[in-house]
Amino acid sequence: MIPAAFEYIRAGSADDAFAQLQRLGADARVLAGGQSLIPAMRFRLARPAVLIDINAIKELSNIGIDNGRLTLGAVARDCAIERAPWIGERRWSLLHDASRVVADPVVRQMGTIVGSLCHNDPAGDWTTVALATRAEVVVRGKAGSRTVPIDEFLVDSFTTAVAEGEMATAVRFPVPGDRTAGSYQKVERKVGDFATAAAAVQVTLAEDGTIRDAGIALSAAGPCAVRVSEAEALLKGQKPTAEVIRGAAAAASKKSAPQADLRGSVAYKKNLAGVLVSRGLRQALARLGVQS
Amino acid sequence: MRVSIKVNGVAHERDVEPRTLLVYFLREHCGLTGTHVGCDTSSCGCCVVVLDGDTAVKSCTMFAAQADGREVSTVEGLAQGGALHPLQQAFWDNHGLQCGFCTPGMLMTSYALLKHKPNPSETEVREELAGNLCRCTGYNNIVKAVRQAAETLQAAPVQK
Amino acid sequence: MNLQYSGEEIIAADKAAVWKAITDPEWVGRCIPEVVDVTVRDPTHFDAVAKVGVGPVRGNFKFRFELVPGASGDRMDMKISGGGFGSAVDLTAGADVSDAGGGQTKLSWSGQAVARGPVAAVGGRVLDAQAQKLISQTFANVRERLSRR
Amino acid sequence: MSIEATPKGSMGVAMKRKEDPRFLQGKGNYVDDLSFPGMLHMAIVRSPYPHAEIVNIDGSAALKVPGVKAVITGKDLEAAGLGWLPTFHGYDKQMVLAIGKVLFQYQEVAAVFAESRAAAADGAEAVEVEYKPLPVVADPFVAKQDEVLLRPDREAKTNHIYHWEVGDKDKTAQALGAAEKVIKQRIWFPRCHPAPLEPCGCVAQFDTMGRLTFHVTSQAPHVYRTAITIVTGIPEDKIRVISPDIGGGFGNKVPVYPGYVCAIVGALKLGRPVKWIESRTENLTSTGFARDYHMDVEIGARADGTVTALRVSTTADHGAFDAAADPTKYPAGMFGVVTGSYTFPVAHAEVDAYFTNKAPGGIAYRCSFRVTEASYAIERGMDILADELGMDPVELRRKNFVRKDQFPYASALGFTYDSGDYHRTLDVALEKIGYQALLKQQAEKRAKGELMGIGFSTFTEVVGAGPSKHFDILGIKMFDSAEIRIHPTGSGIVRAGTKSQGQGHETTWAQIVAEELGLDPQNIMVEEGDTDTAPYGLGTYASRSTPVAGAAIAMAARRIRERARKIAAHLMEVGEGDVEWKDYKFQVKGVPAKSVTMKEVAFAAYTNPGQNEPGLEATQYYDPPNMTFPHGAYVAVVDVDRETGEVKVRRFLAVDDCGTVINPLIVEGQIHGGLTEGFAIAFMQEIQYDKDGNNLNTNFTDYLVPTSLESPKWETANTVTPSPHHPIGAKGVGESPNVGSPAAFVNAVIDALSPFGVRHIDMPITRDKVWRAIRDSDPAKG
Repeated sequence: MIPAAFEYIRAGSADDAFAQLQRLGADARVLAGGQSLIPAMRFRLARPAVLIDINAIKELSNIGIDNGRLTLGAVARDCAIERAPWIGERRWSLLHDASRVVADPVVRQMGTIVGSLCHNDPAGDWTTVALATRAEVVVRGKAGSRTVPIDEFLVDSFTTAVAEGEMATAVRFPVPGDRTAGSYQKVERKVGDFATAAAAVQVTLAEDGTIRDAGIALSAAGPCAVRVSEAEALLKGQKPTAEVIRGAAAAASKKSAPQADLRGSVAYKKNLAGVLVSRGLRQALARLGVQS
Repeated sequence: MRVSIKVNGVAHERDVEPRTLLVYFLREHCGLTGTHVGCDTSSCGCCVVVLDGDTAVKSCTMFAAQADGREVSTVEGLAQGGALHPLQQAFWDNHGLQCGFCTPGMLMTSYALLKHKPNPSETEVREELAGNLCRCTGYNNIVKAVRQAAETLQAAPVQK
Repeated sequence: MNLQYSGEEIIAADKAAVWKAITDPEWVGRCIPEVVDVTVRDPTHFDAVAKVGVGPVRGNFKFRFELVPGASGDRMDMKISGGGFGSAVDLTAGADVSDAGGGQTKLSWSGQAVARGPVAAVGGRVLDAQAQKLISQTFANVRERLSRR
Repeated sequence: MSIEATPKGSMGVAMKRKEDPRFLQGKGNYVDDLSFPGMLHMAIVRSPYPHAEIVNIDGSAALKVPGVKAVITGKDLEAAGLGWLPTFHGYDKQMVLAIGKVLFQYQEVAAVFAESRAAAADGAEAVEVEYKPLPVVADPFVAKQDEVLLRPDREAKTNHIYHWEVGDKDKTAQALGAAEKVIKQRIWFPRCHPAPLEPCGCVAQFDTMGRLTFHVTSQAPHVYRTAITIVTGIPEDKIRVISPDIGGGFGNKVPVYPGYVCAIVGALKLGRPVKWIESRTENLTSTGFARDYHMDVEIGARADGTVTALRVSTTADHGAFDAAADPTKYPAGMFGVVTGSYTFPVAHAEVDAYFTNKAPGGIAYRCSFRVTEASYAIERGMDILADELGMDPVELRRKNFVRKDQFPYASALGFTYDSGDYHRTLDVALEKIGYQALLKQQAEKRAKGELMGIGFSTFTEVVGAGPSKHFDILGIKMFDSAEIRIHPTGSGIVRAGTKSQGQGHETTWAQIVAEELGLDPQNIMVEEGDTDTAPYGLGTYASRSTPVAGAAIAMAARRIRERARKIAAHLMEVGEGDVEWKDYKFQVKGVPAKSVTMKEVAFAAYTNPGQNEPGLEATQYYDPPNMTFPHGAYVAVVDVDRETGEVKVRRFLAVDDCGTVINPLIVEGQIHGGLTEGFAIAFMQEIQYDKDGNNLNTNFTDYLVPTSLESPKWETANTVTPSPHHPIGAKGVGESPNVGSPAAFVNAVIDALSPFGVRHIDMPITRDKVWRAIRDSDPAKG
């Protein structure tokens, strides 16, 4: 299947890309990894008049940790996380888990984290991880760059805070403390499928072994990734007991509002939300040496 | 638009429509038909080629324009001086192919895999090949073949 | 796939004014969100080209509209068909027009979208968002433009 | 564990495949790899509506698209007398391009010809078609009501296509009535699709003499040539069909598709070569699907488990046209093998087929004409019976197996099973899988509330269609053929009417010839798929290559041996009667020292034949006296996650008996592949339609093919019971694993769920279905 014709522009720098976007407005689409956009174009669901290719922009492929933030540029690939030297540290276990189940291993060579956030598929993986880790997205607009908390960034299915003529240039994850671990639990029909349901979990323990902080989010549980604030509140300050975990799981199951589709019924997906949050919490805690 | 892509070490400069997918550039503009098209959704991996020496990509989900000025390796470039690449030899020895349609993609994904993980476990091979579909072999023999090739390459690395 | 929507609009204009407006194809055409062009074919039929932009689905799409005014003047039905890329999208929308008192008029509308072909298979969820936007925004714009007067 | 054979000469040798080097180097020659000067590309406009009247087709905008040369519609074809094409078993015909109305979603409506792939796609998008939707029938049980007539073009004003039955209806009813135990279960084998990785496609071109060369992804090139003549009237001598390398077929590349006819018409009309390569979506939505059989299975038995009767009543959904590629006299194919491996004294099977607004087909997906459906029905049925009798499913099977000494065995539904040793094959399976240990482990796990299941399938297949007194396609008897030429220096070429799609014929055919003639298989070239050079054959599907063409090849080789014997006698200056073929050479009886090799004889055949006819060639057409009946015993071990419904296949052992093994490497590869397809069918594959007739599984994101990660690691073993009537005793193996495995997977899952009293779940067994089965089960249990 062949896409509709379009004009191709290879941007040399972030400034260049942004200038082109400003000039072309709604007719243009930014091409990063293209792993969602190009198939959509082959089916002619997407037919942008102009593609602005940002893949060659070095400054946007950076991955770096500076003042308490892990920053990933707009063309940092999924596989780069999987291969990062620090990824083995338990504080990054949520990102590490997710980086191994996004799409398939070959698609991950091209696919980008920021691109997947901007696509904002209801069953996406990175959007869910970004919620649990309280990430923020750097968006470049007329008034310069601004930082948008992920909860505000994800507006609706396939809709984000990136307005026409704007572009997301990076995502920032707070560097967790060393008493932090996470887990990404995904049920998929096969490798390469979107989640039937998935749960991103990250917990930080206090000195006294109570949960200082928790991030809990669900995929395929609403118009876009869902934060289970009820579960987060429930966990905060508690000793990680089986009962607390059950409570968090129940909250997740209650919060989940999935669509029935070929991947499963509403009842099944709501059940999964609870099961996966509970498994995620247990694995995260196990990684912190706590058996629950 | 004009694009110049180095394929298996040879520069190919062509005028193409921006919408030309890399796989069709290789097949129809360079005459390298070893890279196949098996789906429209980036699912099957029949079209996998290696970009800049160590990155396996699905060439049906990339425009030729994106590869302008870069190096692409295809299945046609694996054998050197008439000698099969250890991966090709191992697929042959272990009956790792039947209809042959997925084989080029399988070989190129495996090629990139061994650049990153020279000695993968059976599970790692199964994980890393999960972006390539095969309808004929049931994968057992493909996994065997990749591990045999890994051993051969570690014993006597191929220059390239 | 088969999707259903419904809603209600209170318009600061009397029923006669509302009825006059929503039976005018040109006028209704201009209420379609992101409309680029309206071509009236006859008093009850018009084509509209609208800009669609949800997620990956972007571009100008052509829709054919048919207005089916109820004889009694308090029901308006609308048939909308669009398509392209070997797909078909059929939308139907209907509104009960009633006096809401105080010179205001109530539009209680409901609509459904049926999509067929690749667009449903591949873009189902995207389409849902788009169809909902098309129908609900159209009625919202009806209120907007009439209330502004 | 692997497939074992006793190598002897070239037979039973695990020879590496001769065809591999070209595939490994990207030098395979698939149809989309072909390019000819001036070649045009074709794209097809398809209907988004499952059932609609075509009000108008406007191609004017398409013709304005740069590069677009022509647009053709059903009206154009009808005017040229090419509106319809016959379906293979002759019960129906199919529209080439929609005429008047469309009958299924994605049906072919118009064809666009253009200078490039892209221009063709642009043109197809620009064709404007106005439809008037009609009421949709997406369910065969609704079609039965005949409230909406889908095919007014047919004489019979009904959606019912045919009724087919076999066996003794009354005796079966009596036996079921008298049985101490009767089980009844509705079992659905869902609609699935072979989905070979290479989609279908063709290139049609006419030379200046008006001769058509048609490259096409065909499993049966000769039948295509004849079919093209029937449809177009082009004389058969003016048609050359070439099947190049094929990227998997699995039955999908047996039927002739509308796109092929359009490409030929375009090439004729425009005087240029035309290429058509379908997309994955087109492949999944419009080309031959498989199964869609709703089977009501009843088994009668005595309290001790001895089976006394079997009745199966099936409702078949054939879609908009009856395009099932079954032999003429067998609209339900070999479904009569539904009595399986068991001694049913009486049985009755009937199939009623209906039209619906779904894609046409009913082809055999890696299966010998409906054998997969039959095998699944009986193997599920036996497990349900065992469960209701409280018997071990293994014991129930063993008790009712056809015994070794009963072969040849006449089944209640009319087949004569050639040979088998079911007890032995099962014993090998039980021993290798460690059944007793597994039962013990299962008991321990159940005590802990863990769900583990063990599932069996001890199937019998019927392949190698088939004897000409019974089997034909379009009237052509289902024989096959071989032609062998031995060159002066002792190398040779064999040509056959079959066409490999990955089965490895270039290797196995050479091995057969080499074995029969004492030559080196490396120097026996194999050529298939070109109707100008290969003898007429019915092609490769239904596991018929080895049973039919393989036999023809062996017999052709033996004819050559007989001619060679005369020359050998001349060379050794003895009477022909004194010459014997021993240790791969000709010897003077009793004088082993005095011998000549086939190489020497071959040279003499061209240089010094004496009084004998020069040269060394033979052609053989083989009409099999009977089908062959491969069998196997499969065991699946699964673990079920009760919270997510996830099923993990921990182990799977396949013990196959395909008779004589020609090449164990290839046989094992075939089994691995077939098991993986069976696994996919059991757990993930279905072509679903919603009630409005929309196809919901139109590409690989929703029609799922398992990856290396989901696919189990297969264990294989085999027993060897040669076929008594096949010249080399081979039975065919390609389809056994796909025919036998689905029941083993499902039986294992149901066994795992037995604590919850779950009796049956229809495939594909998704996590959601498993989870709901547990949720909805009797709370007292589990």
